[in-house]
Amino acid sequence: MNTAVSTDGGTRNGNARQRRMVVNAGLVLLTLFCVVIPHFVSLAAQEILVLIAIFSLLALGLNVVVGFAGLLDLGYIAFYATGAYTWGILSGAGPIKPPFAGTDFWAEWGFWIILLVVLAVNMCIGTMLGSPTLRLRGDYLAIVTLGFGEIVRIVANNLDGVTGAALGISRIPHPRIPIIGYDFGLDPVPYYYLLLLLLVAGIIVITRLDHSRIGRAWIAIREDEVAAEAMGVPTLRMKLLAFAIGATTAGVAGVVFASKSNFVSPASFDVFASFLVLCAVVLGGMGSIPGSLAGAFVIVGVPSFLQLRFPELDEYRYWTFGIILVAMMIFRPQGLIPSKRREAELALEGDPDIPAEPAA
Amino acid sequence: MPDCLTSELPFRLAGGLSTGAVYAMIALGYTLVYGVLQLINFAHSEVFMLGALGAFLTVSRLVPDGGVTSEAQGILILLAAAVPAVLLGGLAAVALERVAYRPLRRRNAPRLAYLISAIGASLFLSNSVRIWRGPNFETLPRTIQSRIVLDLGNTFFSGILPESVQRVRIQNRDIIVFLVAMAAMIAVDQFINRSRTGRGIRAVAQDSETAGLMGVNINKVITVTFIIGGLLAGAAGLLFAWSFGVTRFQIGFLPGVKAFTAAVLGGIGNIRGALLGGLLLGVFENVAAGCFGVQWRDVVAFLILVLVLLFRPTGLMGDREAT
Amino acid sequence: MSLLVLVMLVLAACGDGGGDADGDNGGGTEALGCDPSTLEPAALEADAEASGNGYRLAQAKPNVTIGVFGDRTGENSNIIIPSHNAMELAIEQANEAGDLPVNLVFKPLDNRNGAADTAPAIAQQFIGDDSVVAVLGGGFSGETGATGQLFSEAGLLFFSASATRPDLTDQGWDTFYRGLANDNDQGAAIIEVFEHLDCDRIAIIDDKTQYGAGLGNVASAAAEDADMDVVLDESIEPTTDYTALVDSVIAADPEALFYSGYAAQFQLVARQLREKGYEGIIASGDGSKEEPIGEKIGEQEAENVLLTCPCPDINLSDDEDAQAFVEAYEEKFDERPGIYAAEGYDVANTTIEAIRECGADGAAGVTRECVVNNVGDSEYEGITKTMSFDDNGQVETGTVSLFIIKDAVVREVGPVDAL
Amino acid sequence: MAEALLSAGKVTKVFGGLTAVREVDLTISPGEIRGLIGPNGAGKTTFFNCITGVYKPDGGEVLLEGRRLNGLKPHKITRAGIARTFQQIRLFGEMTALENVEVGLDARHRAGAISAIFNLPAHRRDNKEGSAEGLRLLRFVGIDRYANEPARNLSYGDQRRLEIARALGTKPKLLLLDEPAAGMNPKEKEGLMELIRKIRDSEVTILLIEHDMKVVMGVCERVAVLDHGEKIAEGPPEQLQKDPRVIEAYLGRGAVEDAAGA
Repeated sequence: MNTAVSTDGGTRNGNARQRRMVVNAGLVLLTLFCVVIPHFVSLAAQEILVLIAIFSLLALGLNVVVGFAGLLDLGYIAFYATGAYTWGILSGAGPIKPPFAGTDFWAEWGFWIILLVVLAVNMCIGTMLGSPTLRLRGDYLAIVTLGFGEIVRIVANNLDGVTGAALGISRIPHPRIPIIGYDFGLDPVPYYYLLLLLLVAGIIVITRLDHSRIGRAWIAIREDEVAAEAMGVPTLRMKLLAFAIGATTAGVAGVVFASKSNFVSPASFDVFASFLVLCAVVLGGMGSIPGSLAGAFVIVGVPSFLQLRFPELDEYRYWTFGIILVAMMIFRPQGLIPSKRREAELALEGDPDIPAEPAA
Repeated sequence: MPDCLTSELPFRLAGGLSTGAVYAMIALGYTLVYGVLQLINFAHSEVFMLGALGAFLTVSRLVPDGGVTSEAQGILILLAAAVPAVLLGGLAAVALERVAYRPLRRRNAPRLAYLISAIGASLFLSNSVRIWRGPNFETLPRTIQSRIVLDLGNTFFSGILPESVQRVRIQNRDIIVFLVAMAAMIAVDQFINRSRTGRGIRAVAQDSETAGLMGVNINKVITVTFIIGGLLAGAAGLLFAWSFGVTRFQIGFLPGVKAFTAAVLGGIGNIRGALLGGLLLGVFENVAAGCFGVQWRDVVAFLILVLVLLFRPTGLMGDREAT
Repeated sequence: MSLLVLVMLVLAACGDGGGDADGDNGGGTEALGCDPSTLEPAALEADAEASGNGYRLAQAKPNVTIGVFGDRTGENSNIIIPSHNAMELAIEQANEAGDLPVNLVFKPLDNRNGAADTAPAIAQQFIGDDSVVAVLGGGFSGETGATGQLFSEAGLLFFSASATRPDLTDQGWDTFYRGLANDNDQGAAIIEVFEHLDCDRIAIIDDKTQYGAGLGNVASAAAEDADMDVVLDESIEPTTDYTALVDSVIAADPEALFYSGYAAQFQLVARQLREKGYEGIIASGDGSKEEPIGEKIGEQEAENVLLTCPCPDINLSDDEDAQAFVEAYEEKFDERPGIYAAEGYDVANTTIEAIRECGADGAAGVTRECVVNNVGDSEYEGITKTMSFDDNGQVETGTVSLFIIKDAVVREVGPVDAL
Repeated sequence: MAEALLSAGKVTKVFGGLTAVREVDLTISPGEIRGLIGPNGAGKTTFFNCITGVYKPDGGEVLLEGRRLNGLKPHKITRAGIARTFQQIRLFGEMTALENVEVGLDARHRAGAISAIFNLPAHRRDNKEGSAEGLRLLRFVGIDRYANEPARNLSYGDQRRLEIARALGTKPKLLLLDEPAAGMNPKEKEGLMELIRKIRDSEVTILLIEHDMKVVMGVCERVAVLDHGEKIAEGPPEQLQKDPRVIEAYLGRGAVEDAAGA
């Protein structure tokens, strides 16, 4: 949008165009790579790809909350849980047997319907949790969301008649493609492609929001909430929107997770899972969409691949993440792949270290 | 009326006070640092954990192979263990401030950066201990036998007490933890209100910019604040490890979150409030566990936190707006 | 971003390479069933590779891998490691005996804390490695529940020596077997013990793990059937300070309390209960039977604490083979066999026996399919019991034993049915 | 006199036991440049905050063109037609200068999330109009060459100008400027005064808090004086310079006696 305004000489403009072409070519290559990669790796690596994809969705959503709007949500994983449980419960695998759950129709369409329903469900839950808490200032918000995250987990752990409590819900059905009747089963590859589609959709939605007045409002809130309010930004509503978008993204990831592992239990949703996603967002670059994806890859992918070769390194996983968080805040708060605005700033300062654009 | 509010109430109060005293001691550190920096030191819970670890390491070295021979020997060992526990706490707190916070302060980083840095530091510290000491609880050798010192159902005048009160049993550790928490609160309160450094802390807490202009060395004040918070957390860690006879890399997390809740409940930035908040939270939790079941204990604590922040953000004794 | 792509490529290639390298010689192994003539080169290759691992090899024997799947580093891993040790021992002994047509490779993979969400990727590592003909595990019930279907679809034996959640054998998995009694037996057994001791007012506390909650539910149901008065039936969230729980127990004042969960928390609960003057019976299940639980609770507080376990104490057995096992285990690992060690040993030996039968006509017969089938038909006489299974894969002769802590040492009382 | 644009009546704000603003009346006519002066701590910024909704007044009322603003959220007040700058610059540092102004302009935009997600015409129109109008405003305050520069990289004086442009983006009827000349050199101050007049000429009324008397004298037709939260005088600047109450407020009682004696 603001690229329409040229304030610099023609050379720089030409360079920008050239760079954009390189970036686009890189993106096409990367996408292509992501599409074909599962066919060249082992089964275990395919499972890891699915894990990375799920995490990328989570990071994408949390990036809206933390990166754009600057709201530290430490209970983010709760929305992942509500997504997973929505499908777990309504699929009929849990203690509650909804009347429609046994039908052929539900076996074919249920998953896809829930994938949409969870958007509404999580939007509601996000708004419900958000509207009282988002009035709070930053650090209070962090601890209150942490509390809410734990409450969701403990409630799931104790509502025997709804969530199956600690035993969780097992035998959650796999998705089926209606009409042609293709069953995803346990094979990781179809889940990977489904997640890839969801990721692309998420990226498009969030990029467009970022480039609208809503995105500007989020950044304004992150930068200076009082000033944003004074400039006519309805801060509470915008924060709620960010919260809700984060919640829905996590919810979608949760639905896929539940159907992939055909099992959910509260143990998957503790506070450290929230920290993990946060770490991905911070490492990649707060407010940067490619950054969150790269962060998810580094935080989940790298350790998992390493674990295939060096299982003993797992001991150091969270320890390393701790160092990463502190070091990033001190030395590189903009992350591995800084958001566009930051990048522009660095470029203007003549910083040669413009990171991670595909030069190849 | 349910039992938890009638016949069980007296002994649930007693139990809650003993739990709450530990919260109170940790909460003092949160409140102090918050007062000065307006920063929640998320890693404070790990300072507490390190205090417990320091106590464990000393006690397990000092207790002879056959166990302690007398109560006096046990007391001496505990007192000796207090030194490394408290020092480790203070040291860890200062290190935290230097490594995780000061560089951020220097470049005037946004609040979010502090929080993330704090979470990182917390993960680092607890997992360092995990890598070093392993994932399991480590058991402290016995020093002072924990025992019931006051059983209201079994004293000379028991007959005249109502039946519900007769069920109160007080252990020696309850009394010790409670007394130490009180003493710590009074000492800190006096220090802040009477000493020169304390005045500096108050000045920075009220308006750091003006305090800086008036010649207060802000960095020094902040360091001192962290040291005091760390000493208290270290002492709390010692008491905790001794009370429950164990330590582990993760013991800090839950008491840390609870203590923060206590600090908010009492009024963040308020020293007496931290004590009040800690004790109240302990009591609420314990009574609620009786009313709704033990598994809902933490939920009640978190709900209290949310409700306080929503309806009385200044806490019970605070004057500072939390929102 | 190019950097990222590069890293991803390299790593993916590593992951892939791992799969492929194993896949190559494994592919040979699988092809064996169809065409024995293809055996030679693959087997030689495998030999060369495996000799680097320090295993003593008979010449020109092909390698087959026995996967071992469970928590080796988590906070309750003490319950799993002894069985893994025993499995390693059994495999080593089998290789030394030299009468197998193949050389066995012990391949353990760690699933930290037995987490259900990390388990599938680890399971796929076994499934994708064609040299693996059997997987012993899972250690805990949660990870087992999350991966049983995967192993079943891959036709790969999944044989647990420690996962006791009852419904694991009801999932319709074709390749899942369990070499010990499950929690249905154990939950009923603890109530039997309470009945035997004339306890009427009881409390059941579970720790909200897959295992603890499952066992707790069984015990609650059994208590109801036995017309007992369950005065407290609650759960904990793991913590250190159990004041609230202790107060609730003292308020309810049960004659006996059953804690359904793992040792890490049980030690705290038991000690804090005693310290505050609770005088009733304290009991727990196999999850708490982790040495040295008596010392952890505290000598004084642990006195007369009861434990049940579908694992008779092998150290007390007068069976000759059992004594030989205890000796060999002590020699190799410098400690007495802990919980589930004997079960792990039997599970491993049942599998080895199945492999031996498959290989009767040469190494070519050692396929995943053959191993699963032979385990299913097993009549192997183990050191704990005869390993034969019902249609669901549950071992038929599992018994639950009762233990009591005296002077901080866990002592066996005897099988619960014999009380 | 035309009908009042802003009329504040008996505005009062109490913090704890301290009355920061006590029953202040202020009426501003359209097209005016009104000054608001007073010593440090006199309650000027608090009064600003009461008008803009940052604080809820404890008494009195604020009317904009007869519409009551009390109790409205700040963003609603902004949308009703009052914009402001801050005593200490509060730009969105990471955003470019143009984006800063666009945030202000967005107060007038209506396209919502759905429109943005599906890239509907309403959204495209808003964005297009936003950058064109934003650039025009930057040119208006004279910093259009830095449109793509992150706000934090701008010089101090330019940041002040950017804050004004951002506030103008909300299309205010009344613009509140909180010490805009603070920290400027004399030349920058000249430019600022020119800019303030230019803004007035574009039919935006201005209320100006300023310490620098030269600036106040230079642009304001009328000035109100606050001291200890109360309005102690109001009138043309030349008249106020001689008002003993004003001199006392600024310089203490001795100064008044000196002035009287001289």
